[in-house]
Amino acid sequence: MKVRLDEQTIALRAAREFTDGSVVNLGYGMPGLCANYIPEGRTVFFQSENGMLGYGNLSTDVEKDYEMINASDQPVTPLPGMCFFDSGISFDMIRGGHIDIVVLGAYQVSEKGDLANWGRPGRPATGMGGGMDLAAGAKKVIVTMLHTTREGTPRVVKNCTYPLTARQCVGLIITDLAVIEVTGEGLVLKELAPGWTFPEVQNLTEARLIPAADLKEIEL
Amino acid sequence: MKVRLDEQTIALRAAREFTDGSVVNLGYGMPGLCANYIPEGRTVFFQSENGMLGYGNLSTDVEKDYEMINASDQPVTPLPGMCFFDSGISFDMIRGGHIDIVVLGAYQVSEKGDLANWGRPGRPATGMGGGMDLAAGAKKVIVTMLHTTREGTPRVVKNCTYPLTARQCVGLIITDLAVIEVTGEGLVLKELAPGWTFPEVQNLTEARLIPAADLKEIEL
Amino acid sequence: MVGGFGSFAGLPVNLITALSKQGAKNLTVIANMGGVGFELSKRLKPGGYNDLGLLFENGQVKKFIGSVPALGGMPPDSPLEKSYNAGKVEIETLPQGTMAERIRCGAGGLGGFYTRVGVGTIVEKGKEKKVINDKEYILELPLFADFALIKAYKADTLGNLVYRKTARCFNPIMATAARITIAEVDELVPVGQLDPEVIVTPHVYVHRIVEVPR
Amino acid sequence: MVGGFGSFAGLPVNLITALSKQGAKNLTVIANMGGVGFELSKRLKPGGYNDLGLLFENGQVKKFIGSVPALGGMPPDSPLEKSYNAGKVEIETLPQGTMAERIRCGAGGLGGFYTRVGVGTIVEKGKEKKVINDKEYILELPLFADFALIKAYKADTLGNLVYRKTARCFNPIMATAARITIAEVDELVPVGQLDPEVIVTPHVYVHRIVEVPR
Repeated sequence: MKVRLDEQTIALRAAREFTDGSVVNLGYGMPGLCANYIPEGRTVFFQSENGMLGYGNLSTDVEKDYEMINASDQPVTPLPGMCFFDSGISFDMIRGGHIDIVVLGAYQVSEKGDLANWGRPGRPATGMGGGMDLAAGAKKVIVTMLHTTREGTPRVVKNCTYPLTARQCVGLIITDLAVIEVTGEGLVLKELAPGWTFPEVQNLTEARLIPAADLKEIEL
Repeated sequence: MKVRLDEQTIALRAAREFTDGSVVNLGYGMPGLCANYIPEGRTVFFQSENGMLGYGNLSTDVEKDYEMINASDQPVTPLPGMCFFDSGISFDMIRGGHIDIVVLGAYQVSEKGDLANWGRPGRPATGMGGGMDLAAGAKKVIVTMLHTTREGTPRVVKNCTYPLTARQCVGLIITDLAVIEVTGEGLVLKELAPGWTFPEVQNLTEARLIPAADLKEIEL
Repeated sequence: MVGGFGSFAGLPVNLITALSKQGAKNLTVIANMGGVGFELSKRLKPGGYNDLGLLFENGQVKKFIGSVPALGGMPPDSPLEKSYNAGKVEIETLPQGTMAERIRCGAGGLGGFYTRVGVGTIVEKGKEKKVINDKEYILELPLFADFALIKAYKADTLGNLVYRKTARCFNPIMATAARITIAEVDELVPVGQLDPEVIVTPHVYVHRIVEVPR
Repeated sequence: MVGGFGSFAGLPVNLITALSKQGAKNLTVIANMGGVGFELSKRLKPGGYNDLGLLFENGQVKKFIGSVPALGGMPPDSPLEKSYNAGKVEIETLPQGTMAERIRCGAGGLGGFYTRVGVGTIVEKGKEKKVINDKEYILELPLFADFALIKAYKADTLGNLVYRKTARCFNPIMATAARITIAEVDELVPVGQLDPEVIVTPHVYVHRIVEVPR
């Protein structure tokens, strides 16, 4: 049976990339869910563009503190050792290379790792937020997104047609169908969703995929 | 009887320029003495380049706190409402135009208000410290210095021969002999030390002085 | 300039409301986000709150400069997005960190800076580029405002400010980059009550204080 | 980079002493002041203290970058000034605020900035100039170090730092602009003991901590 990963499962898979002690920034939307799936035994420090390092889960309190939010406007909980700073300092940290991993949503990723994640047709007033800064500054950019649009149009493309966030920045793409690594040789298909084959996923991908020698099913 | 003002008196005269509520930075050496001569009834906020706003007098405590010093390495006392910040923020404040008055020492001032206050023959290893930043950023630059060198060479000159701190920055020169305003028309002699005449002071000044209509003796 | 980051935290909601009543027009507003308007704000905070949407609804703004004029994850119903689609307001979009740095650049009396953020994207359009150490950079220029409306936690009567949690965000840097800075604070305290080590905004940057107890 | 400002406050005296014993040579040292050496330091603090003079006396430094290599108000007897006059060390002098901003520029991953400080002086020598809005500016480039030796007041075991009074000075900015930052602190405390609102240097910038109780 073919399975498409749901958003929670994509986030869970993405969170497995968080190494112990890493500093991680989670983008707007689906990436935010990763906060709940830190692999056991690992410490991860979440950084938020507005100006916070080391926060915990999304708040489940009845009385939430709306002055304690992540960059996606969600109230979060405090953790010992956390700290607050202004947004200027926050982006020094981001551009200065102190974010080990950023997880971002995307509309399109190209075979070279170009990222388009902020503008789409019909919504000319949306903006790039901190995406460009994060894509340019983070050591590793992980994209989580659905493999195709609702209409079945591939999002992993030869060249982005949506406005770019940054060129050649993406390292790993995690979708509802596959885990794809961006390499110098091209896009390497590393893992498949349960029940899916390489030709089936290639068929839903505009860019050419290279099957990894150890291509396997996504372990969850 | 001719009187040359001593350093304390020069500092006292300079401090009379501090308007109520002004933010003042005091340079290395003689300017530091101004802290003790704030005119009665006025509040002055002293800023120090290392990263402090609103400190008090030079410390006279037996046990001084050597982590509470002004930019001239002198321990100072705290005042209510003061604050500490890093040197980067301090120079944002300085370049950003938030220092109303800076009092600086000088080797030479030119008739256009050019300032030379950091390098002199035989001491190639001295540096400009924060002088250039202050001269460029403060709203008003007051220079306190002796009118001539020990050998009698004028320090108020046509053109500076010592390395410049900044061009056309000085507003007021206060020496042991005179108070001189730098104007678009040239150097206007406003006040004379007790017993001195305009020709006598002009004689010790390389640049041409314009006697003010209300030229008077320095009131102390 | 109007402080805050996105939603409620750090937004000077009472100053925004006051500005909407005061009625000044042809404003250029510099803020991270364009606001969502009272209705959509209920999705971000129960009960909702007044944000910049109020000023766009009133037609007080001719130009908006910010990194998130409208949220892609929200319906296209924010007052700014509707005004923009109706051709009533101009928008300049810029990366968030570049915005932060342009504000600091203006505050610090500098002429501009070079950044790699935005290279190869529409952000570089019309901007000077320069290669430094074999890397391409874009020249970005300072931002400085006539007025900054900001939100702080406590002020002393001199104007020293401290902030609370992520309500700090853009407020401290905007406070330093305006001719007149007006701070809305939860609590006004006597001079000497704020620890000199923890004051975030020194009083030289603050010109007016409005206390609005929670 | 070595923190501090001028004299004792904020100077990591124990790290400097340790570096003098460790013996690394051909160092480039970036610090606001070149130090006066133990003898002259007694004029600044009773009893004296070890400053950068130690490294110049040992011949460990090939280049010094700072705003006050030697103090004009002190006799020309500092170890740096003597080394320089003997042709043993190179000096690059720069305005203090420009130095601070070059460090922040390096820390913030920027390519450079334009400043008016130094226009018309020897500071502009060899540097690119540019006219922005009818004013002349100098292009200044980032500073970034392999190691930063800094002094803080307290650290938690994660590496979050707070400072004490004017011992803050150049330390927080230097802490952010090095590959490896080593902090000398008066007191090491458990995680959670430092108020999240008052931490000045977040732990991502701190790689080693040495506790030296006063």
